[in-house]
Amino acid sequence: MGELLHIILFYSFAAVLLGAALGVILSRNPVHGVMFLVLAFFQSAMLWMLAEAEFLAIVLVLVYVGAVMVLFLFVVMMLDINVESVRKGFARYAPLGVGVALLMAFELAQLIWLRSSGVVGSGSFAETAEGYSNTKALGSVLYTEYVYAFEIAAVILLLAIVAAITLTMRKRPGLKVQDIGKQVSVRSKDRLRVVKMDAESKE
Amino acid sequence: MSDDVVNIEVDGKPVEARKGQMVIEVTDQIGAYIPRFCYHEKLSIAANCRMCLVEVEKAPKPLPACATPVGEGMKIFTKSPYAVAAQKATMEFLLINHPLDCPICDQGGECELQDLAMGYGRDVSRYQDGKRVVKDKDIGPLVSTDMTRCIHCTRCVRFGEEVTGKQQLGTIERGENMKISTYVEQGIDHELSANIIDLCPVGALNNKPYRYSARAWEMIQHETVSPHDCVGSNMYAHVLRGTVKRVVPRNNDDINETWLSDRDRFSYEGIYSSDRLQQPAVKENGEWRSIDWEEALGILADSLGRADSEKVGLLASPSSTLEEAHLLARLATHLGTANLDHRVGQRDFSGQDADPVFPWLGCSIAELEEQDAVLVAGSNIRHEAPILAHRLRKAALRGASINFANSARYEYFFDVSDYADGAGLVELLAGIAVAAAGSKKLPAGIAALTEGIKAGDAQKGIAKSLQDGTSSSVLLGNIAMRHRAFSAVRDLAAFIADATGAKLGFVTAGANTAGAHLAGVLPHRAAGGVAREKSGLDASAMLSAELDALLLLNLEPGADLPEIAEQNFVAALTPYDSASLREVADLLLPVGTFAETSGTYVNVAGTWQSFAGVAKPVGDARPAWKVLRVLGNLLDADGFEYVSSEDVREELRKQVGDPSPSNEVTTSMTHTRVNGEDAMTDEVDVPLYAVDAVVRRAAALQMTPEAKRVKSDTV
Amino acid sequence: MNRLISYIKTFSLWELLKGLSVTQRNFFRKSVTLEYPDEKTPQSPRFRGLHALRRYPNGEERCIACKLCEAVCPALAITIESNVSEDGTRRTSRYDIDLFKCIYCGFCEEACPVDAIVETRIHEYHMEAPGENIMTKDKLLAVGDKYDAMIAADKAADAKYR
Amino acid sequence: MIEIVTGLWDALPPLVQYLTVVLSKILLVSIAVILTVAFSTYFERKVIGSMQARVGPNRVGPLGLLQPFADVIKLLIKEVVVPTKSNKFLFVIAPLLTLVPALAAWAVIPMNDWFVIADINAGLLYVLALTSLGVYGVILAGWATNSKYAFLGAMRSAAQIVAYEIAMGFALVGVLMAGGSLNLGDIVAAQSGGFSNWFLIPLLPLFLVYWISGVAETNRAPFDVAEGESEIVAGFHVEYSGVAFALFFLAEYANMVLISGLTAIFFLGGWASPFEGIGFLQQWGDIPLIGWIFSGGFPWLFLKIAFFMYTFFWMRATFPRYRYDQIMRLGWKVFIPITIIWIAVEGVMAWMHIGPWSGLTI
Repeated sequence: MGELLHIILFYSFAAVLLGAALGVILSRNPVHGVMFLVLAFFQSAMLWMLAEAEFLAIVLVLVYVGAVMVLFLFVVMMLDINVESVRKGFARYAPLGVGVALLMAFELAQLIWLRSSGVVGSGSFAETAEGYSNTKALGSVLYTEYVYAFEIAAVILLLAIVAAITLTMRKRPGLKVQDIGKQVSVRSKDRLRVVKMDAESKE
Repeated sequence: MSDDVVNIEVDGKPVEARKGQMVIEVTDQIGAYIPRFCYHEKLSIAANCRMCLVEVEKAPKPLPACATPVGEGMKIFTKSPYAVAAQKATMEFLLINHPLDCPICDQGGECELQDLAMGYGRDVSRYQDGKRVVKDKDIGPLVSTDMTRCIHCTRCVRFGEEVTGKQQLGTIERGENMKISTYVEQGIDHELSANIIDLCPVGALNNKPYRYSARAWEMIQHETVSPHDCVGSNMYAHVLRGTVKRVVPRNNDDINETWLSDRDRFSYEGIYSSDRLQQPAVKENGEWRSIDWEEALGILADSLGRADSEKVGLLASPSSTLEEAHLLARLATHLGTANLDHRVGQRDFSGQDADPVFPWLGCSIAELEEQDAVLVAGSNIRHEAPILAHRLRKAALRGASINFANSARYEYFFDVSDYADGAGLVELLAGIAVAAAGSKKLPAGIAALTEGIKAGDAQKGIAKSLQDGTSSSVLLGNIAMRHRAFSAVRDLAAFIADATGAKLGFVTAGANTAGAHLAGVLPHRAAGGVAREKSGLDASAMLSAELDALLLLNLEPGADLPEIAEQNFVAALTPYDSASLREVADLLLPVGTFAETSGTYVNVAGTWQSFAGVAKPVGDARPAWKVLRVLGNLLDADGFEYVSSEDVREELRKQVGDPSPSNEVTTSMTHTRVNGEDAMTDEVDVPLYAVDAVVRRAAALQMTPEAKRVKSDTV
Repeated sequence: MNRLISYIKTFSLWELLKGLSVTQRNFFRKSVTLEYPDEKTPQSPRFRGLHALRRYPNGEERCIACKLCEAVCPALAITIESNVSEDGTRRTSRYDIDLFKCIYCGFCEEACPVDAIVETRIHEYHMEAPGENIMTKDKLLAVGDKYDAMIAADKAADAKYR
Repeated sequence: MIEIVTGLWDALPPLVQYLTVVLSKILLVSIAVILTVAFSTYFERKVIGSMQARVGPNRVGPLGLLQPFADVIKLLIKEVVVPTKSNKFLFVIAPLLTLVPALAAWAVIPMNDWFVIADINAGLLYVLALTSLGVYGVILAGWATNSKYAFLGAMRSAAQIVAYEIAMGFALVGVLMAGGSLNLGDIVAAQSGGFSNWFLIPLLPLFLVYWISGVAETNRAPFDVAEGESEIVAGFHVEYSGVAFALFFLAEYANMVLISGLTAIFFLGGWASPFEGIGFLQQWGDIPLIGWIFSGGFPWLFLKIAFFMYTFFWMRATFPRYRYDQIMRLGWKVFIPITIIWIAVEGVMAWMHIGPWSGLTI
């Protein structure tokens, strides 16, 4: 029963995923393309969810859908890409695209063949114990076995952020910047000085 | 430095003045304004308002600037506290009896007293007693009176004495009881009388037809030109929401100075007559039916296009604008006809080939008053052109000898040197010709006319004064032009002018006779006076001929035209609907009056004066030049693509250039005795207030004593 | 020291809390709202509402068609046509006020030399059809006749301040 | 009678039973949320009215209580105008994309110790993921409208949401470090034991950052530059009307309620009673009707949500709108550093076994 539901869900998610992936490359409107990509990410997350990798699934949504694709969407909307001119090169690049697609199809076929021939792994997931959290499992692996790789990756990303900011930061001379703290903490006596003067004398 | 110049000082500034000038003239020249009520530059000096008091150094009292001649070393203070105190005191006295009815006074907003009271009046009067009340006079349908408002400046009285020569208003009683009045209860009766409206500095004398219908500040002032006589007086139309509310003179020293004849001033009422044709109408089987413009123009174009080109007639009023005349002439050319005329009153066309290019006054209008001797022949000039009559009067007052040769006697308010009357015009002129020729032999052309004629005393006097004057003129008026033997009259006058060294001049009918001549609305001449290869039918021939199609422009059968023979098709472009038109015409197209169209009038001195449409057309009326333009388009005539009336005018301007006015009559005609046609009773003098359709419908003008006299005569 | 205090204030969001306290105090204040159709604000006798044309006690129209109101009207809302009446006096043949153009400034009332045009205290009026915004002479006189007592009382109350 | 019903229930297949239970829970929560939203609008107007010495809605029903329904009916019967040159499909779908995440996030919110639709381990991550999705509706609405005002509003709003999401995420890292779990129920449980155990006190800076970021995330005053009626008319939903506009409205208030609820759960002990842990009061927990005051339960969560909603309105009535560059400055240059510093402080304290994190196990 549960197995059947599982299979139905898997195939329906997979079908939508494929449809969405096709939509990405076939849609004329780049914004529609991005939205199809978002849908594809969702379906992938669903597939991971079915595979009980809920941490990865949610992080996929959080990072890719919630952040990366938003920025993509930004760029696409701002650039206002002219679809017709972009599609001009379609025929020229078609052979290369077909080649890559054939290569990937071949690899997939090979993988399926390998699976069915029982050379690597088994076809089903191991049942997990009650109370098992794959978040916890991932964390414990990341911070013990792969801690150096993880930290190095983090440092490299930090470096990338700093580099990106340094490259794009422009120091414009003569720029007037407001210091809100100063403005808030200003007192009347800082701005106005009452000077005592003698009344005009007649000489 | 000559003796004529005196040095004075005005408000501390040194000024040079001519000797004998009054202080106020000098201050006006340098722009130092002195308040005044009774002083007017066209009138004599009365010095009775005392408003122009100024301080003069060493004078014991403030002196009236209008009556104080300048003297060497005079120091004048126009705005010193002393002068201003004097002016304020005068103003306080003036305001004692002046009512505070500015809100209902038509002068409110353009009142000299109101303006000066702002500067020199007190907020609150100190005067406690009862104010003076003066009973209003009924002085006719043109001028309303509110005599309580009068401040006794006597401008109106002096105007009557000095300008019209017919003193009808005067002051009666003295002091507190002084009032302006007619001596005998009567309406004022002169063709320039309404100028007292402009002269009156307060609201005592006002425009009666305009009474209470608008305020000075809300009207828009448009420049326009009078359409009723050959002078082309300059005037302003005051327009409120597209409706002409009144007309006032526009100062032009070359033409009308500051005056305007009553006819020009009040004719605007005719624009809003109930007779106005609101919509095009067509007669079908004896029944009139209102139609729209598209259909009407279609019918007209169809009829004109279908008619035999020899049997098309186009007849325009001499008051049609230059643009209308030009378009009409072009239309005639397109239709292949020369049956085209504007001389609707003329009866004798036999000598038309010898006519000048356009009838000219012989000099400019302003020069007229500088003539030493003038003979006015065949003209009731006070009625034909009141402004010219005024110029002649000025000349007479200067000492010129002004003479008349006319079958009938007309009244003039100055000393007429000689008045030849009591016979036919040909006979009268023949006598003068004989006197002018003296011992010399008369030319063959007119010899037969003078046969057996002896010059009377008056005729001799006229001839002598013309010969004696260093500059003299012979003017032929409308009566002469409408004479049955006009060519004979013209040739006689030409001979007299020639023999006495005078200039020959014409006083023409309508506002644009000169323009119509230039545009070629003539059967024998095209634009610019170029002779046509084949002459067409003239105005009177057209009316009696049997035509396929006749087009009337601004003409009213029965009034402007004598009877029209039965025609196949008559179309009329007319502002007015009338029974006589309905009887004659088959198609009526409403066109705008002078106030509703833009255009140009060429006056008798050859001055081109253009004006814009000032008022909204009544009903469906359209400017006639636009109607003719569209008609040209419908007839597929070339070059009828004008956008504005300026385009039309400029095209004609290029064609005719600037023809130098000349009245040289070159005739080879021989006149035989014309006594049979020279009957006194046959002469046509169009009454003052019946010259054109607009004037005939101006209600106030028709109620004047002059108009009533004409009516009682005809009844 | 000042610097320290200002730091503390910044991080404790002192200014924001002060602002919040102001609104919170007002939260407990009684509301000042007037519930319009049930309650109304008191009106001054000078209130400038719907216009009216007045008459003299003998029934004669006050308006003498001097057109000063038309001239002074900054919104060009007044249109007057005048003529000589049957008894020879100056009267309006048309007196229209476009209530849509009118800005109720009261200048017409001030300009009037005979106190003919007045602005009444009536302000609760409405139009249902196009064209009803034009107050014709008849309508204005009708308003004047109907509310004559009120107008007279208002003018009397205001007279000593003019 | 009861037996018949339970008998019928047992006769159903387990999948149907399961779906029935889940669906009815979803329905219950959705209706509750939507009703809350409806009355939030009423309370907002009343609260702000009071603060401005006005009355607020008082015409529809007693005290104006039916005002929300009047508004809903009005919006439902209004025409949805779709601009001519807009992208029709995205224009229509955008309000749904805004509303769905706002409602879906409620799936993991525990109402009390036993009522939650989906008790999943990664609940906190799930909430983060869903709140980050709301931005799509805004961007698409702005872009699909094909109006420069809407587009500018969408851009502002999206940049703002993305900026504050980071600060919010970091603030929650502190919470999950303190709670030691990603499960919201566990986080509330970690705060049990009375007022002093609530994360509010040790995590005060994070609480402030989270709350203010929450206000910014929902585009509410003083961070409502996305609407900015003075310069861009009404921002991304300028061309929306009728039901479509109502959905945006619903989503905005649902998000407000959600943020209030999450704040209550993360920092104020969720449904826990502040009186827990005071010994002599514990026994009163069994008193019917008012027992929850001492032992905790859904009413406490509701009260806390109500307090935060009130604070939303309060802030709207008090603060003027931020300038856009100041908003971005606050998000990137103030809040993110604060959260990072506090996480570091927390980590160090946990490592040295100091404070409330001393029990934290890795």
